[in-house]
Amino acid sequence: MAEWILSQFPDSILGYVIIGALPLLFILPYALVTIYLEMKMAAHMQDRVAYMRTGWHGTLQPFADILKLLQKEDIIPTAADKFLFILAPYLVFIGTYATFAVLPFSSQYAGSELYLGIYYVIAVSSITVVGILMSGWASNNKWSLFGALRAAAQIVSYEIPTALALISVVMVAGTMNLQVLSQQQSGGIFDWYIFGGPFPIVKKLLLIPIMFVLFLIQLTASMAEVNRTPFDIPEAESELVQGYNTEYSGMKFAIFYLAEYANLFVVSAITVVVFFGGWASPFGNYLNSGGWELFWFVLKGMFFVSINIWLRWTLPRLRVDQLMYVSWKVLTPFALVCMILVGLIVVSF
Amino acid sequence: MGLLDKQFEDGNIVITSLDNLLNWARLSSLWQMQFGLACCAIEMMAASASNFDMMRFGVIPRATPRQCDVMIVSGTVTLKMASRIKRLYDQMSEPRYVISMGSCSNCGGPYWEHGYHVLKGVDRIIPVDVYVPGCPPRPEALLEGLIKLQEKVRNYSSVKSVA
Amino acid sequence: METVLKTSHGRTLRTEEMVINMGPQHPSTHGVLRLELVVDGEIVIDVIPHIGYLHRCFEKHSEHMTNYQQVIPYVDRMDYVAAMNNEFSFAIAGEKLLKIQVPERVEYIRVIMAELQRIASHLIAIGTFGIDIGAFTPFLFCFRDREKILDLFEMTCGARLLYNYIWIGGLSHDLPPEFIPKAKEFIVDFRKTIKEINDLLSYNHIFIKRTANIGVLPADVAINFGCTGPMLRGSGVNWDLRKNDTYSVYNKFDFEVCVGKGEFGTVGDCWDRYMVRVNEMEQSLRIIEQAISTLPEGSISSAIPKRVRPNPGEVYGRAESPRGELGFYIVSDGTGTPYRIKARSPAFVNLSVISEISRGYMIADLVAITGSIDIVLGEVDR
Amino acid sequence: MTFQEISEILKQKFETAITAVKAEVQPDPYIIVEAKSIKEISTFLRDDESLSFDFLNCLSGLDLKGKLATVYHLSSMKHNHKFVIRIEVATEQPNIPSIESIWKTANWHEREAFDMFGIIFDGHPDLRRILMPYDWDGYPLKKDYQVPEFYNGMKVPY
Amino acid sequence: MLTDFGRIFIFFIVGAIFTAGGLMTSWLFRPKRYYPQKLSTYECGEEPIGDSRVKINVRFYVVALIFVVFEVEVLFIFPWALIFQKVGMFAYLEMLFFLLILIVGYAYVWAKGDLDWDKPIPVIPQLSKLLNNKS
Repeated sequence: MAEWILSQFPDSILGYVIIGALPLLFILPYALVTIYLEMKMAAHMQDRVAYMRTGWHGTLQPFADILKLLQKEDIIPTAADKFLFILAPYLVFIGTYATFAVLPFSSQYAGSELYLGIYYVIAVSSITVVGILMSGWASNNKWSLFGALRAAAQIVSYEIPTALALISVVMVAGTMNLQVLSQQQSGGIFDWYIFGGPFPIVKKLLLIPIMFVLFLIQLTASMAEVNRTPFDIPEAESELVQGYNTEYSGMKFAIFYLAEYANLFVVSAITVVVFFGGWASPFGNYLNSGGWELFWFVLKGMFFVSINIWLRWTLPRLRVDQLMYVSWKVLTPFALVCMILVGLIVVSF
Repeated sequence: MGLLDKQFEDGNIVITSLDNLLNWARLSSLWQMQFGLACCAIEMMAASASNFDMMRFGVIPRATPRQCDVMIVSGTVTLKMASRIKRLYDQMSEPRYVISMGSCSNCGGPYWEHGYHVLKGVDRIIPVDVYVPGCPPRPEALLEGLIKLQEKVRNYSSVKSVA
Repeated sequence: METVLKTSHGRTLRTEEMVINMGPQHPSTHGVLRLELVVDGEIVIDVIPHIGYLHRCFEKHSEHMTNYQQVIPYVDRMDYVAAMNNEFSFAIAGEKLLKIQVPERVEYIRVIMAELQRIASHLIAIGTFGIDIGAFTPFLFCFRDREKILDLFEMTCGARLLYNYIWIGGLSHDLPPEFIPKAKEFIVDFRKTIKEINDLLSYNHIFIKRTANIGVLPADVAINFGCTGPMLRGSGVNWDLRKNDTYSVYNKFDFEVCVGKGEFGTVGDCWDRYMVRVNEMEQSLRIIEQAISTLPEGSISSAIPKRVRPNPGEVYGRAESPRGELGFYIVSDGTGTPYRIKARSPAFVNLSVISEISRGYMIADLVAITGSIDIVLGEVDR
Repeated sequence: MTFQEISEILKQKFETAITAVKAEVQPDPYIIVEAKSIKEISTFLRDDESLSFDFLNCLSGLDLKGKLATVYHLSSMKHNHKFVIRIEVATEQPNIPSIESIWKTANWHEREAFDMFGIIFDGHPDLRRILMPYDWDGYPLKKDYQVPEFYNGMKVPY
Repeated sequence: MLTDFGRIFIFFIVGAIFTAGGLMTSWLFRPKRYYPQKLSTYECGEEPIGDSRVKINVRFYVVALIFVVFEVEVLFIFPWALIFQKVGMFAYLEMLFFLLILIVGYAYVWAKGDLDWDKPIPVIPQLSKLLNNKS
């Protein structure tokens, strides 16, 4: 599909721009669906029904939200640093959207089959941190400053376990290109890396327990990367009013809101590609032609997004120092040990 | 001068349909300012809890005034709190509405005669759109007030009404 | 010259310290309480509470009412989360002043109503405490069951929150016939909810990590600061007015006083205060069960005086409200209007401890401590 | 121990300080004490073994139309008995020593009595208004209190 | 025509254009009625006391330092992780030695206590202290 678009517009930039804009077509409906899904899932978990008035069972509610935020006044406080205040939403969205470049939606289409895919993802996801810090510092508000500092400390310290977990899988897979990673796992459910990857049975049996631990580390660290409960202390509702986006209103807040949900999908997609075989269908070469790959990829992504939502509405919130404790003293040591064990297994078999 | 500020002379089909769309969006996602003053706040919490789910009307509690559209003044407005409410109302971003819930914020309620520290009605400091009577009003009464506010938003039109 | 910053206590700020207003409008201050925090990074160095944002001049109103019975609606609005208990303690003070002996049936109904109201008030306290720690779902479960109690109240006195039901000398309405079966049914399925709350919140590892060893209040400091109710019992002091200074017919029911034992941390921390409230709901259920099974017959308004005109004197009547000892000091000068009524509200006194027990904790802990004190601003500011 | 026994003990200990024993007031009799000796009496009441009044229930201000009074309700958790002390001062110079250093409850109660009646408690750590706005003038709960016409541009009476 | 990195740069541009587009459409519709009180800083309804630009605690800097140490380590391990299978046990032992040096640094930082955030140091009130200090 990517080549087909390029052949339509030979030697002109337009083809690449269209490929660049395709994930946008995915993000907007995805964000609207997730906002709706989150409120409905939370409500049904709490014995109530949310959003019944707009459209059938409130299905048009996300459109109403976005359209309303479009009309809301955009206040830039006098005490705020005007330029940084306006720049922050750009950075946060660009940091999230850039990672969409590498996500393999299906075998034909991936933004760009970058050979150092995983490393690029780790690098780019820290642009969002810069954006959040900028928003907190620029709005010159004590609550948002706290939210921004906490967000910076949290995302920075949870990148280490994510990076170590991804390295271990790269050691097993031998490649960093996400597209190739998905192809390696496209031999049915038992070829996924969570079940040891496409290797002989002995190596697979040895790898399964370590892969499971790595999956748990990646899941926890990715939840913290995206500021979701029980790690949602940057915008802790009950403590810091609204965290780093306290002073933002109208469309700038909508961009933060959209970027948060898009980031949630990116992080689930990385977990899916690395452990659960990207667009590979669980039945091997049955049901994996054309559109089915995109279906599997989005389905698995949404599965992890709903796990995130489910955890958000049950677990209480951790405190800042407990959060740092979990990252530095629990996740990182486990990730280091797993990395060494994986190296040993890969070398000896 | 955004589109919302402009008043058009004569309304044609484009303007009225755009008006309806924008009004529909505004009224179906009224984000409420999360703060309660007194007994009416308990009834407001009961209204947003499971039995009288206020979120069916698209009302989500937001903590900062910047991101909310409707301020439900639920409870007695004392003179010490009045300046804070004025400041919070000012800090709300524009198309904003106020529901005055309970007879205390409507007109001082049971504290009208000897309440030396009670402000006799919140409409003395901020413009109020909908008054919900009752002390405290039942959650259904608050939802009725919300529907009345949604009617008011639905009928807003940016065509200058020829007096 | 950089302006030297002073806190309200007049203490100059060191450079890296910051003064933050956890102001009247804040998701976790349970109403209009302003906490002025002196903070170094995340550590709270000093908390200066500013109250009075909901001062509704209760005492001035009580001096202008033409009859003692007219003060009762204002007593309801003082602690709007536990209105039945307010009326109960005001009625006790009034009857002590007028030396009225109330019929047996009225005493039993008052105990049933007060205990139901205690459960409803504790449900709000537990729900909002859950939200402060970050768990949103228990709040909605608590409110769903509180609605059942409000239906019971609405059945008897027509109102959901502020009832004007207990008068000096009797009650305004008798129990409707379908009250008893509905109350029995409520008791049966409320026990399931307590178990559900315990599984969902009380023994959740993150919840324990966030509340154990936080806001520790030693017993002697609690007594000296005048704390009562779950605050005092959470610190291990076995003091409950229903047992120690028995009023009404509480001596006829057997229930035990729940005291904080420091299961998951030191005695007197947030978790103990929370657990005392959860266990107290269980005890209130037992009291209601026994009261319903032995409810005597009789009229409910025979002892209500036509004209309440106490002879000059003063009285201090007190009862156990969900937040602690709620006392009324009534001075009467012989006329129909009270000369002076001073309400000793438990939340006002419990809140005065907050600056002592929250030094050195983090902002997230301060939110947990404020939630565990369970303040209602109507009662704090009167 | 009943009111009589406690007042007897106090009478022997503090001869001059107790000006009157109002036993005939029903249902809660009280004793009237001189303002300047309240600190010693309170320390004695709290520390004496047989009395051990470790709990100050309530400290309320009172306007007796010419005199200002503060009423202390004390109770003991150990022996479960109660006691009431009253101090009466002229309205012109309403100075009463603060007992905040004996029972910490008194801190906020005294600030409220100052806020509502204008009774000045000497030795109180920070005697500020607690319920009314800090720039409010006049003491609202006094019998002869006139409500101000305007406050910060807001009309106060209805 | 465009290398992989070129396509990624297109993604950056498209992201920026999308945000700019959203803000522009909102600029068209939204009202602009600003007055000084509306633009004042929000602090829970109160006047902010003092400035929020205060010297930040040093521990944020320490965490950033430790992060850089680990990130550089990740930087070196990634290329090795790709090809160490072909080179075999020797490459693995080589990297193990590199990891050991890092783990020693990690243990040092752990022992020195730089890893744990500012733990609350609660000041539990003692009655004796409260009663006799006159302040």
